[in-house]
Amino acid sequence: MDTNRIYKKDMNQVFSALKKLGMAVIGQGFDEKQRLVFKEVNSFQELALQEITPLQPVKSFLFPPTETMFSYQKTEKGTRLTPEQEAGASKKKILFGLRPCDVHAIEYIQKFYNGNFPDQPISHYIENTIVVGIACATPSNACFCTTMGISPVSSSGADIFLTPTDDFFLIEFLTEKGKSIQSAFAASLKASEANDGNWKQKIEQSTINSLLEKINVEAIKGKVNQAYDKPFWKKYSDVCIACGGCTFDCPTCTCFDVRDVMESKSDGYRYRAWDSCSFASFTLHASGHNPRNTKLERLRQRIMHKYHYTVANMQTWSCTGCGRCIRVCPVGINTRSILKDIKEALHE
Amino acid sequence: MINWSKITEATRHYLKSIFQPGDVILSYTESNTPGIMTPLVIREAEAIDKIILNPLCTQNLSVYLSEFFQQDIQSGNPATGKWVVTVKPCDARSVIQMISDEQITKDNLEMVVFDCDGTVTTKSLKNLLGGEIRSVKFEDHQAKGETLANKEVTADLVGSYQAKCSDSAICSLPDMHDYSFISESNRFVFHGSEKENTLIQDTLSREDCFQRISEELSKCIRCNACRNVCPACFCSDRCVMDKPKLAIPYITKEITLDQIFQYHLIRFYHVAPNCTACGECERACPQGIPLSIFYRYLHRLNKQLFGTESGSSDSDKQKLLSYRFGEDLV
Amino acid sequence: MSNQPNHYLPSFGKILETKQENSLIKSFLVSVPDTMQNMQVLPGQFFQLSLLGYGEIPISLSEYNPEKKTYLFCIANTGAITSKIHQLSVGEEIGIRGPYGNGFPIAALKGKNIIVVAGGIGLVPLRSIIHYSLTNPGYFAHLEILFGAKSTSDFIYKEEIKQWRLKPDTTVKVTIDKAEKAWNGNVGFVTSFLQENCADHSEILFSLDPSFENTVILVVGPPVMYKNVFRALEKIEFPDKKVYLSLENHMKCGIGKCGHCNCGEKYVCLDGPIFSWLEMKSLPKEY
Amino acid sequence: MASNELVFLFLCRALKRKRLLQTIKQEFPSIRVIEVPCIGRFNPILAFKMITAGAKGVLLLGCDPGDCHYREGNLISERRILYAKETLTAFGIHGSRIQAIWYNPGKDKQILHDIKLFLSEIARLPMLTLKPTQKKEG
Repeated sequence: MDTNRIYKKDMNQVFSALKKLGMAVIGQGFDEKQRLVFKEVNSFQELALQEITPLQPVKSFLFPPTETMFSYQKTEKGTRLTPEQEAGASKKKILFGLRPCDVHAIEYIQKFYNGNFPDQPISHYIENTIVVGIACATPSNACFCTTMGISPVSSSGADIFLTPTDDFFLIEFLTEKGKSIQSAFAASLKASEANDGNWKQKIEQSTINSLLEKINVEAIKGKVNQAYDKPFWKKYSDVCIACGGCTFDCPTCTCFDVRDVMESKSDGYRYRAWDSCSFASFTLHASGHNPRNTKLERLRQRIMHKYHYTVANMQTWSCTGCGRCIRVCPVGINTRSILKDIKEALHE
Repeated sequence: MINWSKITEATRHYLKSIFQPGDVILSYTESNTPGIMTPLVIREAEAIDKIILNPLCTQNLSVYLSEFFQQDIQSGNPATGKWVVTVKPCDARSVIQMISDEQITKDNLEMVVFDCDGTVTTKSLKNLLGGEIRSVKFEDHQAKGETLANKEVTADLVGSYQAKCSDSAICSLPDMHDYSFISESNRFVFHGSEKENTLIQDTLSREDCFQRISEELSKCIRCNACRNVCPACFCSDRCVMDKPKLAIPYITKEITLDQIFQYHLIRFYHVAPNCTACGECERACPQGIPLSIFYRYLHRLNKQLFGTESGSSDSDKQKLLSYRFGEDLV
Repeated sequence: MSNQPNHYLPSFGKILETKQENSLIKSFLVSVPDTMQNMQVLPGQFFQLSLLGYGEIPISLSEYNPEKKTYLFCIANTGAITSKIHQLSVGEEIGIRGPYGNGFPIAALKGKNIIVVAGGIGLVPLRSIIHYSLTNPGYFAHLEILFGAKSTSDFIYKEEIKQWRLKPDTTVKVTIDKAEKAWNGNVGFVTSFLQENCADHSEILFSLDPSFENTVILVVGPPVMYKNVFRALEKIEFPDKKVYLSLENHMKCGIGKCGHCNCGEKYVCLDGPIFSWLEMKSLPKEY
Repeated sequence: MASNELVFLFLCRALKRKRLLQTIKQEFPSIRVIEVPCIGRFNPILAFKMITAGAKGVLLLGCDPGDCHYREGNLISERRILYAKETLTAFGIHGSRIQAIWYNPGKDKQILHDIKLFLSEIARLPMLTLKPTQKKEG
């Protein structure tokens, strides 16, 4: 695999070349209120790659919080459906500077929505998106990617991968999709030097050292459901307030709700919006019966789904260890300690 | 100035002295993530030693009370012991407001108020220390911490306390007779410095204000965190916004600006008479929306209308739900 | 736009006939939409019916007539959407997409004795299997229909039940929960047929095939009924892999994406709605 | 009629003023009338829904305070309207978009005048653009 250098001072050239190709560059930066978000950027200076990842999940660019599925008009001749998608879907996008955890999340979302019945609107978003990954040098104290088996410098899933150093990036074009925009970079690419290969390892080592903990979960992979009836869940469900913060900010949470809106007697539309398994209304039957009536069951469902059900169905954790759930929880529930409790319960 | 380890010690000591089997204590302990506290539900006397109190105890524990009381009634076998809740003076107002809203009863509730000279959110502590937190300790008004990059930092907390800590109306002991107060000096002193409260509803023109609020609210993802941490939102699973069965609902689930406005309008209107300006909604918001623009308006409004802040006395009556003939309108 | 089909778009069928089965349940005969003409439908599968402006609901198919190109749906008036569907009249359109779900394992049922245990509206999805036996005579060795309703006014398919009784190799037993004046049939829960001490107990279980070797039981009813049926079957030690039942979780998309129907490792809309008792035992009790 | 010009009028059923109702409908085509059993049944969140969806304003026409069929329905409602107005104000929306008029027997003319006044007052207010508009084009 060819590795090149690209200097940070040349990045603005690349950005304007990408603009010329009609691509929007989305990366993490500060908004006008000084909040760290993913947003469309015009210059390299607007990016804030040295910060930790924003709380906002990257899935919102592939699976928008609300999307109209179709609108309808009832006429005398019959009903006419117009499938609709936000204009953003067909816009070519580059997600620039995603950490390995978020790259894996996109890979997971893609895999999940393909399944037996591919989700056409979402694959449309994914088709038009190029993912530029970056080796993670600044983890947060909530991060646990190595626990989930993801290295902070893993490039799998990315179309283009960057390794940051002081004044340049090492750049690799990994997929056909990534190579399709190589022309925008071409003018600024410089040959790499002999010992450039060490950078990745160096970053990996320093990032792993600053992670607070690594839990060995390989031993419990596929067996998490044995902890289903253990008493430790109560410890967390007592404290949980059943808001949807963790699910809405999770990059791999995929649930949505489908609803209709009637605008007039003949017109209306159907939309889908993010939904969360921590809400009581999520499973409520029309009869009033609720299969997961208590907070405990709903909290357990979320954890079980992430660490067991997807392992059973797709042979992969649906957690990338990005730590957003830990950072967002208003009552300080820590997913890592739940994992540790599961492990302990299985060892008993 | 408060010595937090002494307060922690005194609280543990007091709780041990009143604890009976069957009691349930709500308090704080450290979570597994440095810089984040988590509520602790204690059912055995040994667990009392896990209690830790420090300026990071931002959560308002009263939010659990209404839920526990509801479960208690629904389960059919009420708790044998009493409920004990440890609160800061500002959160005590929420407990009192719940009592006057008849969400909880005074009979088997013991409120333990601990002295506090200001709380700091995890976010502003991170900013203070200039990085991700590896460990942190509190002494006097200072935080001594180590960042993830192994840098040791000492920072002054005073300027970074939550906004409510500089309002003596919120941060004072409530008007209720039977509660315990834990302090080094047995006397509560307001430690903050009164800040000028300017509301954007006053300083900006109506249109600019609307513009500004639209900008802020457009970030909302409707995760319901502000609703669920709110002690004044005690409808839990019966919230009007969760009524999926209505053919034409009051609010749809769309995350578009009109529905976001509707969400916050409903929430504002419903908590209006009960809001004690504890500021939990702002702290819990994952999107960093400054919800104080609303609750500070409410706080002033209630004072203007009724002469007292909500939650200052447990003899207040529900304002929006009850009306007796001949009563003054406001 | 990509060439994949968009599975979320419904097609439209016309309502050809309606019939009020009882105070709660109404059946709708719907024409098969053009785009769905050649689709295979298994008994036990369901469709997503949508009433635009109100929403979408999963409804199991009662009968599919490939010659006349009609679907028959029986819908109970329980929620906001179903009550609106009940107000539809002949000639109006209804959105349909499907069929979804696994359906009954029809190949495994060939030549077996089939016991159909239905509680109330649970007879609706089971009607598809009864209909299958009518259109494929001799496919099952023997068919026994055990039907329980709350009261006589909760009966559905009165006419059809009369016809079923006349068919060869078919037994029908009906019961109501509480005694009524004009009723001289069985009284008690439908589970009592599965108990040997019941006077009118199941013929297949207790006389035709007492070793249960060639017998399969299909159960559909409310969650409470499942519990009682399992208890009765446990008593007579009926093998759990020969019992099939249908789960009804809250569903939105029908194609395993929205996550509402997730129960354990299974998505009820993809892996179900028909599960064997054996599979059910491994699922968490979240249905 | 575009939805952003609509005004909703909640009318107490106990008033039983058929002629007045007819006159209102004739004279003010932008007004949509919703009859409620009592003005105490008026739920402000319905008014919020109307306003966020683009309605110009919400008007209530109820019995004179103290004259309520259900004793204190309109009084409860008055306190709610007060909070509802303040809610709108806190969001930068003019509180005057919600107003109540209390019916005085024999003063139909006064009421029509009050309605006119309300309409001219809210006519000056800017349009709220909250509802996404791109949907229609598609």
